Amino acid sequence: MDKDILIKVCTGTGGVASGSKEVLETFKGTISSAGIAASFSERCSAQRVGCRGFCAQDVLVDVIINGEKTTYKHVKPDMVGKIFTEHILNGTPVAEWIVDKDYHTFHQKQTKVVLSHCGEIDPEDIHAYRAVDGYKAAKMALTSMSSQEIVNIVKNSNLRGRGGAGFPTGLKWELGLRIASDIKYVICNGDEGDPGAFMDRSVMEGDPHAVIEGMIICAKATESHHGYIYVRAEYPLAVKRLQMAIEQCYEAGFLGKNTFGSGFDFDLKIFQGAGAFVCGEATALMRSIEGKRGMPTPKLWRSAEKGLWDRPTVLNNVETFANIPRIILRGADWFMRLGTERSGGTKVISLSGKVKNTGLIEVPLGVTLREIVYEIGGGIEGGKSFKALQTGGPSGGCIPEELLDTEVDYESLALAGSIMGSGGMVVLDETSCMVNTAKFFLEFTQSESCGKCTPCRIGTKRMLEILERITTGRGKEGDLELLEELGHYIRATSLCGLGMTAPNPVLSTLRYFRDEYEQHIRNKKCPAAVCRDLITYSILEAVCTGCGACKRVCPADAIRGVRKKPHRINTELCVKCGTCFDACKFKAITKV
Amino acid sequence: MEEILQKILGEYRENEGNIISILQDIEKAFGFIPEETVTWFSKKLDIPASRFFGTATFYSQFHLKPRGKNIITVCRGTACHVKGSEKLLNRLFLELDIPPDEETSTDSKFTIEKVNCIGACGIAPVTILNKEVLGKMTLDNLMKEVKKIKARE
Amino acid sequence: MVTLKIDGQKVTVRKLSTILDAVRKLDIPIPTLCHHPELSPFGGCRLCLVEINGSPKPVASCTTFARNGMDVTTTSPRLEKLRKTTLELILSDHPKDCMVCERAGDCKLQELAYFYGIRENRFGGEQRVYEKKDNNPFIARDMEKCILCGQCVRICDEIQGVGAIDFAYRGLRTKICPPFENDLNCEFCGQCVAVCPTGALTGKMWDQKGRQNFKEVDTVCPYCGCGCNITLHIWRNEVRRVSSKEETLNEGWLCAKGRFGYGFIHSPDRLKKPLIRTAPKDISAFPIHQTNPPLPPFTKGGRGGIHPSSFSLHPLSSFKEVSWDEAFDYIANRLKQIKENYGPDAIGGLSSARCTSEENYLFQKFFRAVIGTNNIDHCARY
Amino acid sequence: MFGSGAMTNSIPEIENHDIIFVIGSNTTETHPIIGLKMKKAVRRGAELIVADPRKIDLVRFSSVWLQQRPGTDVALLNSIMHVIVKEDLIDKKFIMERTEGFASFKESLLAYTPEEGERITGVSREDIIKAAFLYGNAVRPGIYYTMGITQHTHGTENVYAIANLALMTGNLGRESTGVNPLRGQNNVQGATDMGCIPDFYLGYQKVTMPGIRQKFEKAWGIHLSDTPGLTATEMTRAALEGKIKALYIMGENPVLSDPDMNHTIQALKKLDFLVVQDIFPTETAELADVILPAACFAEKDGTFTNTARMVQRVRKAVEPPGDAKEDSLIIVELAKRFGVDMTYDIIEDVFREAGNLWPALAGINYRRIAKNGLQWPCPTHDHPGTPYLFKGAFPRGKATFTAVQFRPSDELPDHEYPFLLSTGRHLFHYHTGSMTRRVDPINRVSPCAYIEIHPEDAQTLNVREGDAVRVSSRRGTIEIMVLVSGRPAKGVVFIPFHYREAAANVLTNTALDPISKIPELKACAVRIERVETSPK
Repeated sequence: MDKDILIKVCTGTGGVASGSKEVLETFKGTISSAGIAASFSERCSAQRVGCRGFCAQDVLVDVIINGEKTTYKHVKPDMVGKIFTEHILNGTPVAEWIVDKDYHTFHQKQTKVVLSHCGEIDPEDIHAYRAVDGYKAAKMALTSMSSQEIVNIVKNSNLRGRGGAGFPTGLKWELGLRIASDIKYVICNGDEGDPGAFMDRSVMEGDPHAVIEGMIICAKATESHHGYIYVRAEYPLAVKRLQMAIEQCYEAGFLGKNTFGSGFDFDLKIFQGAGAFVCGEATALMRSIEGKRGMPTPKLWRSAEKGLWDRPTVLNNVETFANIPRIILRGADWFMRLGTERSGGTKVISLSGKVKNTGLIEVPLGVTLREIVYEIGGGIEGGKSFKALQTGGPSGGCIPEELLDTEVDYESLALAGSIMGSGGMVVLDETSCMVNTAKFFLEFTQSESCGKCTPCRIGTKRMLEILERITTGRGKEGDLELLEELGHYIRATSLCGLGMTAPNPVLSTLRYFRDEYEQHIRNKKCPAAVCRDLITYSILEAVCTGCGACKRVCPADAIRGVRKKPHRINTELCVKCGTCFDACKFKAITKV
Repeated sequence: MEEILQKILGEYRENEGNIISILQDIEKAFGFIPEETVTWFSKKLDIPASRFFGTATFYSQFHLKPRGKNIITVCRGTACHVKGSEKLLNRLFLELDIPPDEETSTDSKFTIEKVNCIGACGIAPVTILNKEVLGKMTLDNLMKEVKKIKARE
Repeated sequence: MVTLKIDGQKVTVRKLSTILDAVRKLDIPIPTLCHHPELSPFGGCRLCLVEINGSPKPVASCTTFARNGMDVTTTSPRLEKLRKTTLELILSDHPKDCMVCERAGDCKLQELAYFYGIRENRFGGEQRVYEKKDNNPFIARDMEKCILCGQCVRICDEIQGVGAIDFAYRGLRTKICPPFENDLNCEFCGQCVAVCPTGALTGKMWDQKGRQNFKEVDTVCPYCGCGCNITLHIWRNEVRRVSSKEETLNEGWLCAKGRFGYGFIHSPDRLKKPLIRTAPKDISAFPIHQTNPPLPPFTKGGRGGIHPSSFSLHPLSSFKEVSWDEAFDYIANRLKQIKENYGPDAIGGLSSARCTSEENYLFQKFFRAVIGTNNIDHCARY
Repeated sequence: MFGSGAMTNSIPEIENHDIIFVIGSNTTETHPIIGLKMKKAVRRGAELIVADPRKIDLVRFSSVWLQQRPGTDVALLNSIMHVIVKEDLIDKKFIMERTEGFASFKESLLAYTPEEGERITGVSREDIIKAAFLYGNAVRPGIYYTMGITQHTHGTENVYAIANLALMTGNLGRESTGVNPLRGQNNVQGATDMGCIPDFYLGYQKVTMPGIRQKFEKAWGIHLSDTPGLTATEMTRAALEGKIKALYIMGENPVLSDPDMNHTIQALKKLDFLVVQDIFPTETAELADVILPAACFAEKDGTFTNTARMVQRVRKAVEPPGDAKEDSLIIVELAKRFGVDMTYDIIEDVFREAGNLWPALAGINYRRIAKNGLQWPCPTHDHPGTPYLFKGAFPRGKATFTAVQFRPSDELPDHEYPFLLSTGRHLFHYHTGSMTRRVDPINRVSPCAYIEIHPEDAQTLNVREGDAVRVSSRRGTIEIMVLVSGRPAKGVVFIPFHYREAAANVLTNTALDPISKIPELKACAVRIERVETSPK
């Protein structure tokens, strides 16, 4: 047989959780097992690749024969044998397991820059990265460019910080370059704490070398010789892959003394976070690296002046750094043209929630939210109707249907009452209660508040208590006004970004879904039937077959009825757990 | 114990570590942060014990009490929340007989933890059973897994 | 130097001064709860917010550098509203027991609540409940009253260099405590008590010893040679508390002895009458441990010095109380006799480094001029 | 030497030093607030050199810690100075203009190479050199010392060595630059200033100096003795020898504070007549023939002079208990019985009288020090006081270098008494404890005596923390609880002397410095044995 065969198995966190390690091992085992010619196995290899984004259909496997790619979804180890014999040996793909249209539309609308290597190359192998022009940019920057030249390119590219606030990266670097100090630091913020966001994780797991290369270039641009990558503790795989990548770089002479033979020294270390959302805030992150409580410190100085250990520090997030090598290689113009007038490039977004195609996507800045939800995301799951798009995590807000044509960029999203944030987007449908959603986010920020300043420590707690009141039917007139007042107060007075943005989910839902709040307060009803205390379960006598399934599962013994006759729920006893609702096969149970 | 601590101290000195890395090593070695270890390091390093305590209680990774043999982590990220992770959590607390306001079962066999999004939103809701990440978890499957562990015990 | 405008007044301050420094220089009152001029900036209470012309959000004046040409407003309806909300929030998690609080009348939070007229609170809700009491002998720590201004933490770390306490936990559960919430075990300088703006930290010694009608007397600490200035709080001929003012030599800082060591003044052991020996010295001589003694069980602290029970408990056993006249006559006669028999240089005087300079002057004058000897010394050498 | 025994700088100046050299002073415990200012200086960028046989708290804040063997300070300082000369860090202009005797003094340092210093003191040569560079290059350095320097048989030499160090680098007579002995008691400075020393009238006016006695005779209207008196330690000895027959002790407790307690008690017992005037029935009072109840600091008006020469007001706040009287009234009353009238209207009159006899106080009155104190010299009513001494000149014209050679302590560890004992104070108690040990909460945190022993020594002795040991010297024995601590060096132990029930001064040596007559309380040899009965 005269074929070049390559099998790529996704091994991101999502893939691994779906069993990709076993799938990969099975492929490897099959290839090397007896009965297959040695010459064949030389040209047939199975390799791990990073996350390609479409985690909903994991384990995804590419089978590439002579450059022709076929992708399988939901692959399990026991499917490997069939794929191997039918497709690889006999050349007939297993049609029923091949990905469908969704997979392709999911990818069509995307422009992959940062994610271009994810799902394509082996993240644990520096050679794989070098084979796709890896470390070319760093070598160029170190051996043939001045710091100012690099800064200029980054400035011209219009790249803005992908961590959330969107500060122009070039300006930050220029400031870092200009401040003289014998010790300076470059920090990569990999403390991706927003629930519902996993862009940085995917990049760190899928293309760790790109991040390191971006940092090396930044080190040169700002003349720093020490770097840290701060990775949150919840990302063990990212830590492992970065660690491997750093070791490979030291071996290759890309890190350490005299990098790339240029005479420039740069040391890079990983610092593992210990589980605190607020450490995503720059000053808190630096306190954390210093070994302290991650409490934000007042910004008397800019980080570029006095950051880590009071030394000048340039801090960018993972995605920002991953963009850098591409900008250096392909030029500022190319990058700038990708985006909008005010912000260049693409944005990686993690799309999740009640949407068909969940996963990681990358779009040029300027696409509309509608395109993301309906084209890339493939619309709402289960034929339900769209209610809101939550962007920016706990610091962001909810955008309603009528604003779906908003373009994705820093300013437009802010105008819509939300933020770009790090790029998490969660789709909410008719079954999501907006008050509950706001409460969820506030619960999160409240529990993650560092406790230092009054508005965040006590203010968010009081807001949360009001929301709890509302969702349990104890809301009263004036609550909404009080919520709004507190929200604006906290926004105006908090010490750090976490506190200032904490009220956003509440304020934005109040802005677009005020009626839903009012229903909770005035009618004691939750329109989405989510808030437990406000719903009543009852059995439709006409539909009930009297099968008794609900009665058996009820933990409170609240359902009575004779077999084959309609059952009844005793609302006094009902604890509103919803178990019967899920158990009924005839949709005879309603919740209102 | 002294030996383990000495080893951690050696690594700390070698890698210019800090309080957090020491605590991470202690947590790894003991499963929680025993008070004696903090006192020991505080004396050795001339760092007030209050710093260790303040730091240990700030980060969710550190625990002041010994934890159960099996650790079940439920992701409480947005996507998982939307896909019903709260139900999983409530059921676990009920099933494993964990006292209110605690996270470890009375027989010290199970500890339930919440985590703020492990970034596997594509396969929500996610749980981690003794370090193994399991996606698209349902109540039934979770109970099956718990039963498996219980049987092993 | 930096020149800026505050509430329309021009002020010039040194470079790297904060807006608050400039505001204080103009003596404009701005409420603060977490700021202390000797400590690193904190920015936690958010009461010192000011508006800067051209900046959309108010900023905390304690953590913003003054810059040339800034136009700062320290008070406006919006700012006052924000401050009032902050106070309401703090008070919503603060016990309302001012009636019995040690610091009532001397509490910064109470004073601000008074100025802002906070009668009732729009915010109810959960309050911290801390039951555990701290059994250290000096400092009462009522953490429910703590507003987490962090001054005690910073003073302990930055001024005292001890770090006995730190912030622990986070969010609403944030609490300032010793490691593992044990009892406080430190140098007990009480600096934290001095800076605490509320009733969270107080001296156990002056607990329920009165809040009003104190006479305050400024004097100097009687212990070491630093000469710290202290203020005695007197209530009916009794020293009930010691404090120190900020504008003193010692900047208000004291040590455990200076701040808490005044109990001896009213000790029942104090000598109250002149005493003249009645028994021969040998009888009252206390047991001094010689070498190779029989060994009684080892008790508290040690042996071989002076047995603790020997004298202070029975001071009168070998002495009788006499009147001053009797004592003076007796001393004068005996000294005169010895002077006559052996000459003035057979008499010596040991003066005291604990007494005032005036008394020392009189004492040496007494020896030199009255007794007629230069045999006068004091403990400068120990 | 260059002047009188007082701090040359003021307390607020401490925070502006760039180098602080602390030798023989556990500042944070014995002078907590001065310690605080040192820490503040460090926070503001100053570097701290600590020379102390124990790892005292200040070591945490130091750039270099010189752990010299007790009693080897001269060798340490000389070798530091050796390096300073060698590296040419001396201030030639200052030496030429304001000092004399440098050439011969320089010769005397030749032998003290860092290697020799290391051999004698146990401090590594690198650290000696480091300290020399730090101090030698400093712009505003301050030296601080206490009894760790002076309570040795060679205490005077120690002080000379410190003076030499400051002189050769020209580090005197400027703001935040100088030599600062820290005085241990609230008014030890005042008592000394006021002439409560056998060879000086107030203001350091020598008893034997022609004209001085006549001045005082005129002022006091009485004939005065022209022989210098005995120091306290000499008086004890003289009492034992029967030469002193009567002692009048005002507010002191020599039984606990003086070396060799047995010796002190014997001496006091031998007296024909002992008057003790105090606020408490002290251990010394127990041996008295008459005990007079005095008033404490809160019960009288007057002034204290702190260690930085600052005269500050003491105010009466409460009435003394019972029949207790202010010490001044007692003295005046007693003088009356001798037919001498020392009465005054208000206590300030006494201060004024002192001011008339000593110009340095002439400019101070109670009104001027109502709020803040003034530092002498303050000769006129418009003089602002003198924060730092020796600006431009020394009182004796030129300061003299005094070459000193290392001389071991009087009693060194040997086979029989293998440990070196040092004594001192700790933070919570004060001196003989007559006050602090009557403050209940203080007693609760610091209830009992202890001996600090290095962990390795503890292992050799087979004792653990809390065990009882018997500590003996050639003079006596005490039993005391063990505190295993990394603070002392191996072979060195420390006992605080506050505790009457295990009085450190049972053990200490009465050997005196021949010039200052200060006893060697900081070094004596002891033996330690485990006591089998365990403490409860």
